[in-house]
Amino acid sequence: MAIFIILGIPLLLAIGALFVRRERLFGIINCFGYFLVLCASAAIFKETAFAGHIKAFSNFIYLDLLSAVFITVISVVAFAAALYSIGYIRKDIEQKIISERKARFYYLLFNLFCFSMFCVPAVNNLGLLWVAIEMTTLISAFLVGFYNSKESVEAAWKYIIICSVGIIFALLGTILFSYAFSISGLSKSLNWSDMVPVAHILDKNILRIAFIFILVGYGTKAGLAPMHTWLPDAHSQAVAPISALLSGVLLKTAIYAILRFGIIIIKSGELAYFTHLMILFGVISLVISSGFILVQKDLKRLLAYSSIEHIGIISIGFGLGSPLAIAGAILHVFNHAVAKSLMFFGAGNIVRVYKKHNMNAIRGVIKALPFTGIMALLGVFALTGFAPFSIFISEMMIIMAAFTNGSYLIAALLLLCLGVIFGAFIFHFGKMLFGNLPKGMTVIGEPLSGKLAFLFLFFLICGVGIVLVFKNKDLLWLAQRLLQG
Amino acid sequence: MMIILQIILFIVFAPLLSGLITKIKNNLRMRKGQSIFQPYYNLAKLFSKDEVISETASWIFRVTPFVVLSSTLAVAILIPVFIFVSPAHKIGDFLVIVFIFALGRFFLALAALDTGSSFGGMGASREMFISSLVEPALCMVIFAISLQFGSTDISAFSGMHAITVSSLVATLALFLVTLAETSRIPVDNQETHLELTMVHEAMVLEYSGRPLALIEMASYIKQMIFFFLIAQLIFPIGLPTAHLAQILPWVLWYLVRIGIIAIIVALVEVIVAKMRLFRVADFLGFAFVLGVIATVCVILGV
Amino acid sequence: MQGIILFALLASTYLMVIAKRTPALIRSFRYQSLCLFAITFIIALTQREPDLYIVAGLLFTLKVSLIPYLLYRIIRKIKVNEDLGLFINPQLSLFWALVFTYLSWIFASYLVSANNAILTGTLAIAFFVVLAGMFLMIFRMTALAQIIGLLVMENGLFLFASTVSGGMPFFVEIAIFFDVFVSVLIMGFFVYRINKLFTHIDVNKLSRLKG
Amino acid sequence: MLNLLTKNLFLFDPLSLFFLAVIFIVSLPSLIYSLGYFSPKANPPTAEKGEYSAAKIMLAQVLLLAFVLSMALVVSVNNCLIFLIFWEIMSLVSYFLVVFDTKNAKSIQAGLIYIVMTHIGTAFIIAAFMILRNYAHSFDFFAVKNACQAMPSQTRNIVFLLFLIGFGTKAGIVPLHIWLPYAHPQAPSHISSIMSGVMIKTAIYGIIRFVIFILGVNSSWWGVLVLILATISCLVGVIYALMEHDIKRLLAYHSVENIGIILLGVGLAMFFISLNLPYLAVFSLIAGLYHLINHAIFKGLLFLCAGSVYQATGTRDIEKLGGLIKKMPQTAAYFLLGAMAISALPPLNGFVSEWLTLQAFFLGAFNVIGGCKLFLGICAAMLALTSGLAAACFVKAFGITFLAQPRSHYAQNAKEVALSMRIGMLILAVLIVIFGLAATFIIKLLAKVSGSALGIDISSMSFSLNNFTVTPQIVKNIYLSTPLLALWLIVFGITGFVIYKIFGRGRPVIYKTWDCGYYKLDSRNEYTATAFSKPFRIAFSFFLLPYRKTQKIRESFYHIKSFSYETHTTKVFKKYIYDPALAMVFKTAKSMRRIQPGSIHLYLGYIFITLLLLIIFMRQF
Repeated sequence: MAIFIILGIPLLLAIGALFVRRERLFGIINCFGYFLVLCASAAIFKETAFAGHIKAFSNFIYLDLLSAVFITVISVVAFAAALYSIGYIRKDIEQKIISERKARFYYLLFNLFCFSMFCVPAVNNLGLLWVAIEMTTLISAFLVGFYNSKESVEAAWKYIIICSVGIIFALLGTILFSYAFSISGLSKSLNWSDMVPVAHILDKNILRIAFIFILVGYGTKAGLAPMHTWLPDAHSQAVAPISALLSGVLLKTAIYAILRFGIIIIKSGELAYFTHLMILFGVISLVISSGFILVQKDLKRLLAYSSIEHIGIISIGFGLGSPLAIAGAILHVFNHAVAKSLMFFGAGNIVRVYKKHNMNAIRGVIKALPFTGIMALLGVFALTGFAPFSIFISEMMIIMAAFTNGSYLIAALLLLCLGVIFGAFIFHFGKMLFGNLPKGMTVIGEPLSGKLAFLFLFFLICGVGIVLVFKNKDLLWLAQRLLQG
Repeated sequence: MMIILQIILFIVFAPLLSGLITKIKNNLRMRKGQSIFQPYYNLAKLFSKDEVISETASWIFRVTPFVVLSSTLAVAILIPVFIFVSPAHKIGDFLVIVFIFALGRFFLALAALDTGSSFGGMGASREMFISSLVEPALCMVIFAISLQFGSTDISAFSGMHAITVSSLVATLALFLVTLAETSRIPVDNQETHLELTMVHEAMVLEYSGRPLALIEMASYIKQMIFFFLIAQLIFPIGLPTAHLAQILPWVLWYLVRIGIIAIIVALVEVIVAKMRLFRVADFLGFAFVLGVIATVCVILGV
Repeated sequence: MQGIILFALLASTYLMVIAKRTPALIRSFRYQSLCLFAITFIIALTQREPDLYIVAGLLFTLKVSLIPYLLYRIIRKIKVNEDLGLFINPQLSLFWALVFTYLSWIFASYLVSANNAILTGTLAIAFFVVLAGMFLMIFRMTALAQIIGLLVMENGLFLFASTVSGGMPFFVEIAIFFDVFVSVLIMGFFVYRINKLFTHIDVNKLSRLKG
Repeated sequence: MLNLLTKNLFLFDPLSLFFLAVIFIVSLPSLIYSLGYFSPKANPPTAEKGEYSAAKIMLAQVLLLAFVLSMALVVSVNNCLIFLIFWEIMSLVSYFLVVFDTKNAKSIQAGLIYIVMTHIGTAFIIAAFMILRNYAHSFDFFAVKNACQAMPSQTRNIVFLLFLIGFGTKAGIVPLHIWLPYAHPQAPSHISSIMSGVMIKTAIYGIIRFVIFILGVNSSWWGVLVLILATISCLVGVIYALMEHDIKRLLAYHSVENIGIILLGVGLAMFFISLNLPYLAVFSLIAGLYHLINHAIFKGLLFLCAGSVYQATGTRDIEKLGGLIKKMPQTAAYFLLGAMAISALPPLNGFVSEWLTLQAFFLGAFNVIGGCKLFLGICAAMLALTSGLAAACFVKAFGITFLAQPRSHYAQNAKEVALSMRIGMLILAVLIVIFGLAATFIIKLLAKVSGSALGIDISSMSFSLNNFTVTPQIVKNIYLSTPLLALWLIVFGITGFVIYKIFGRGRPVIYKTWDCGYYKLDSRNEYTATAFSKPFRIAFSFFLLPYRKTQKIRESFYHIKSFSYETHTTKVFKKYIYDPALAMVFKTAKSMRRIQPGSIHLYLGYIFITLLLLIIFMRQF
């Protein structure tokens, strides 16, 4: 049972982090652990793709294709982050930014965080789903406030408060779902697998209200505008590998939660309702984020806003609802996770060397950090949806779907915002990456582990992009199976 | 054979034309004036003198006279003079003539810049300015004419044809273009070497001796060609068959026609004053508009 | 019986809304939790479900005794002035509270079929409590006020759950309790830090990160 | 339903083959040229040593190859999506090549403008493809082509406009041309020659392939619109070029002009198809394609020459140059040839294609009725004006750069460039002559291309009488024979020379230029490029809006110590279209930024309000 590996290894590592004294060694162990997780998740993906859903622990754990996809995404990014952490944390220690103890604390939190995120797609019970997501918030709050500076603590506070509030609404929504379930005269249960089959007989009005709460609640966690406000603060202050996890994966888990409830809504014959809400929030996020990206000064905030943008695209994709769009959206979840992690790693290295977030003060990265610089340059194009990178394909699918649905306005808006964002990104990064070195700056070598992490992600970016052009048939097949549950 | 004859014709009569114009102008100005054959004397004198070449000049400067001459002669053989079709009509049509003249002008301007004297540069600049404004007007005229005769072939309108409003207007436009192309008042003034006014003369200022003679010759021929075109438009006559007996009187009549044009040009030169350079734009703009009007007339069929 | 308790709960919530100083807020929060405990206990008695007893017990230990104690401790530890820092003065707050009550009544009556008055009332109050908590979080400046607001919302939610669907499945209930407790701890921890770094807990002044 | 790919991924019909030919004809000389251009020792005098390290040169060559390859693939794929992908790759690689000189802030900015404009254009193309896909349910060219027959004309018009904007951006049609004068000069010169010679042609390929071949012209206003835009592009391009003194920017503006001329041919073809005049359509498309390949050749050559000049002197400002014809005679000769070709002087290739284009206008005018005649006539006249101005511009470019005395130390100590570079230029120079003289053969070939592009059977049409004379229509006995013309020119030239020799006695006297007795005539007395272009600046002042900055520093009222005088022209499109639009976007973004002032209470408020609004308007969803 691969799922035990996936849930177990992070816990074991977490315990290990308390006891293993030498962080350098532990970093490598950690990395291997996540490699195992990666393999396991691949196995699960395969299994669910063909065998349908898996149940375990007397319905505690329920895995279908959807959860398998998210588990895969999480494990990929987690592996990359673990790989990157080795070099990153060591440098932190060398530069006396953090102590050895704190490094171990970091690894402890890292693993707990990953564990909680793995829980989200694994559990069957919607209440537990809620608990898992709240857990992610609580744990990552520490990682956001890790450096214990004024900014980071402020960010952590905002993060924890806003997300808790949001999540409480989510719980309210969950309760309403169970209420709708109970008044339809069925036995009391919060299991998703029990709810879906009977979705059509549930009370529509309650479901509608419930879904609003769900959307606002988990939407807060997912960073859908206008509930996104915590996101740039948290992402810009967190430790670089964690920023990658936050915006690469954490947001997606929230999206996953929304989808779980969304499926129930769809099954109860309220497709249009689901569609409209998702598209509405997607569009708002897209527009707002593009505005912020244009006039952003802080490097990591820029990336954070781009996460909001991509979440917007994803929710538009799911909102459009046609198999093509779903495929695109799922693909986009993966692609964005990969590309964004790459960018955050790059940002991490840049910020470490230049000691500042302000993009106007950063020049000549390609000279200072040749490898990171090149990777960041390519990453920018990947992130802004330039061929031949994978995001291009997924965005193309979503736009295609928008056109096929005849919703030309949305398609036009997508193209417009993507254009604006692209321009902004090239504008910012062009100034940063190129140009001459600032005075007193020397060329610095980069740790091997970091480079490996970059290469791993970059390989995925290109590989997926190219493969999917040829494999799209299967992809569509997956997409159609996806929302069956 | 025809080609040789035709070239000889041009070489023989072109200077005379210019001399004629000068003579008439002088007489109209109540002067005695030089003899009609003065241009020949000038050419002879220039041929006998030896040349001075600027030390800054390059091979462009040396090669230009021949390019200018050859381009002009190339046009000369495209004009049907003796028989209905021009001797070398397979080479090209009306439009080609424009391009060939451009070739000569291009090199002349380069040569002017080559010596590094500011007169040359000035002349080149002005010449290119005027010529580039001439282009659209000339093209419009050609358009109107070829629209009327259904072809851009020069021979097409060399035959007998009725004088319509359109051809009149076209002729007027062509006349204005000719004034500009042959550096006549009001666009340019051949008689002065005042740096404020001269254009063509400024370009050839550095030339002396035989090269100058060649360039002068070329410009005489060019002028004759343009007069011929006007003449064809305004005084259409039937063309003879290849019998020499018929050809000779025809050639005579042909020269007379061109003479008339020359007289008109001389008159214009006397009555009109030279324009400022930047007024030339308006002048040629007017020519362009005339071309458009001619086209409209053709379309309306008047 | 239930009605009276519900009314008490409502009253305690109103008290929170008009409270000016932190200790008062915590006190009335304690009352509220007490009412909640009472209701759960009654349900437990009537339905004879062992889970519900445990839930009630947890409710008492955590919400009534432990968490308020922690909060008091925080106040004592960090010697900031106990003023809550109101954006809206008590009178206006009271007015808003009334408006919210009305809104939640409408909402509740929309949810349940009309004939069941008691359920509607409970729902209305539960929802009102959630709104009140939200209100506290938005219109009170200090960090503590926000923690309490969160807890209030949570209380409302609990009431909501226990009324509409007879509470959640047991283990979920436990997990949620645990979660809330941890979150309070963590928030308290952060309050300490804020106080350490900024020498105040007025979160409205935390505006270094913008745009 | 999501079959992105199709069985046959590539399509090698005459059109594709033609464009492949264009690509390789220009790319190979540039490759040869690059060997010398990138040799580490041969740096521009101004650039500090080691500007091109070995690794960087390697990178450049790899990018160059990738660039050529991507272009080749763009013109040869058979699937819209794949086309799009290679299109993007092409843009990406060319962007990297534009910003290749990463230290230079200018090139970064140029790259920014370039890539952003391109991306916007691509967005339009994407939209068009997607609309087409809705009808075809496939990306295969022929499937789309078949689907287009059943498409409502309204949709067709929209798609056409999308394509026009999309590809127009890449081609640099006015007013979408602004990236061109920034991007082309910044790249290394052989790259500029490929970009300007070939890359923008892929956009023309796009227009021919997707608008004419696939979409099919169904209403005559398409052609008219293209003609108008093309005419404007011609004039604007050449007028800006006249004002330009950076030699590479000058050439870039000429690319705008020439794209205009090419589009005149294409637009005419579209116009004639819609009027159902197949012969003329084929003929004018021939003219367009002919000018396309010609422009590729001579613009490539000119950019290479400019590169040589830059490498030899270290400046691109022609005001600082002069007298190079003595320092680097071969480069000068090649540049002269290119200049002659681009100013359409007989008997070179530029002349042939412009003559064909004009002829297409005239023949068209014979066949259409009423106002169309006049419209075509005026377009033709504007083309004539363009070629006249182009000639003027290149008299300036060549005269100021290569003739007279050096104007600065840059030009003083220039050397002839490396052999490989000269070879690269030589090849193109030879091609110019060949394409001029062998017109008829080439037209025969192009007839096939345009016939297949237009889907017209050309077997019944004749384009040449005998092997040396082009005859569009025998009935109208219109002829053009460049070899004959060349022959006669040479004959007469020799005659002139013979006469010159016969009368000649003694060698010519070499002496100073006449200096009106002011015996210190030096380069400061020479006519400058600014002065040369002054008449044009004044004549077109209504469009150029010239303004001057003068500054006097005077010791006393009577004595002025120094006096500085600058004259500039206003870039109308940038000032009145692009800058305001950009400013507006940024303004909105800035104002949007205010919604996030950092107050957590406000943020909570957002959540609360969103919730309330959603619940209130729940029925609307």
